[in-house]
Amino acid sequence: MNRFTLSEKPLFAETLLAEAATPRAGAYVTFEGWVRDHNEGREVLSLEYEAYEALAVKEGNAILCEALDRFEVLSAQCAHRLGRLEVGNVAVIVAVTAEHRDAAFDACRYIIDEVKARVPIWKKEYYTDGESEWVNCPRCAAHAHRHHNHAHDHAHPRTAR
Amino acid sequence: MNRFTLSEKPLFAETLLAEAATPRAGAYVTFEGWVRDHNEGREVLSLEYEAYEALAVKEGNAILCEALDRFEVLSAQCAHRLGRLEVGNVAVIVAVTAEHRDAAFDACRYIIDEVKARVPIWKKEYYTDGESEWVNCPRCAAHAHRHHNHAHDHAHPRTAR
Amino acid sequence: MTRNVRVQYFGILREQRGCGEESRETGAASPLDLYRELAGEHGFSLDPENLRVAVNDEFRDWDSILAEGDKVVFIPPVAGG
Amino acid sequence: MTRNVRVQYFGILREQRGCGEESRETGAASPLDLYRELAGEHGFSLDPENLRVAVNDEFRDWDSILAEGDKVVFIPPVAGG
Repeated sequence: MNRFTLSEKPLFAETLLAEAATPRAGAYVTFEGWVRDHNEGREVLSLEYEAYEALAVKEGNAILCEALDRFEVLSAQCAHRLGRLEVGNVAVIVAVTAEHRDAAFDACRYIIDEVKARVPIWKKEYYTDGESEWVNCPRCAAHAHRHHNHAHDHAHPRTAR
Repeated sequence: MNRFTLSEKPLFAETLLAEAATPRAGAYVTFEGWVRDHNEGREVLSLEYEAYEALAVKEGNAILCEALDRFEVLSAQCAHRLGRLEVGNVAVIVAVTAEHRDAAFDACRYIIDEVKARVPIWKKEYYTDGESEWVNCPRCAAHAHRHHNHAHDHAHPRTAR
Repeated sequence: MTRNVRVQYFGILREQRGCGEESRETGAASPLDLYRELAGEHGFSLDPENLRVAVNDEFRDWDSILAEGDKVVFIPPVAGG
Repeated sequence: MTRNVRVQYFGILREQRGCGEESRETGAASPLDLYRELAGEHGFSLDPENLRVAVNDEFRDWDSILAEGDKVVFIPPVAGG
């Protein structure tokens, strides 16, 4: 089972849990991205997500399919928030079930890495000093580019683990 | 913040979420262990957890402290269920917050691996054929032993990733 | 030869363009030619090598051929999650 | 020299012993001696090398010295999570 969704309304992990539950699953791993009160040394007040919705849903579902394909998982879902968010709000949730925890952790990690790198969603941060800025991560941009040029190379450069 | 708890009552991730939330956190990773309908090729009907409570809480909290010490995380919690559980019930929840997802994933994984290997909790499985058995994982037993003999070697042999 | 294309803008490109969408008669044969034409006109700050491009809601090569009625979207570095 | 100790049993050891706790006057000096004494008496199936031992709610070496009033727990392979 896979499903990538975009939502203007607050996200709750319970929503994904209902779809994920199956008697075969022994492991359920979730990742939530929360709006932090700081980024790159600046104090964040709020932020705004904007998506190219048609392609974001398509690419998001492609990532979930890849995860189902590569890892021994039973379900993989991702929900991403759009619009204005405050500090502490949930920006994204990834939820994965598997028989065993190895696959659940690996797939959850894969999905959030790929979503951040490839799904056409943009973030504008609003700072406490009144300024605002479109945020982009050069590493992700480089990754997306590589992915684009070499469609069969999905490896993602992880930061130090 | 760290807290290891044992509970005779059903576990809900929302309970841990309330303690975990902080404006500094950008990543929230949870692991849930669910009762599967099968194990080692046998059909599971239900199971029973029993703990040496005083030492389980002590060892569980020690593991959470180790996680806070080794990884750049803001909070680490674990709740473990005791008593009779049915298929689909939540047996254990680990919840970790961090500024960044690398540390949150690594710490969550560390905690569940160590809890399974070291915390004095026992599981009896009841099968659909009417039999029952105390389950133990030889790999975990070997790990616990090694941990005991070499207090400074916490490395855990992970299964193929 | 010219063709009509529809261009959608998101994020920083939408702000630099001052609108989210435009229709355009263009002589550009490829998305790359089209982006250069638009960047010259509107002063877009991003280099094509920092962008990706989608045509009709599919990622597309920069040097593919544009057709009449295509919807073209230039994709700045993404920042979801 | 003998001492009084309290022994608690969990899991498979509790089932094999048929009770969760007992008090005992023993000549065993260490947890290992005590376990051998009990295993001989009750037919415990587990070898000490597959167990750990705790004294007064702390993990303890098998060859440490038992004291009067100690609470001893033999810990079968754990299976939480």
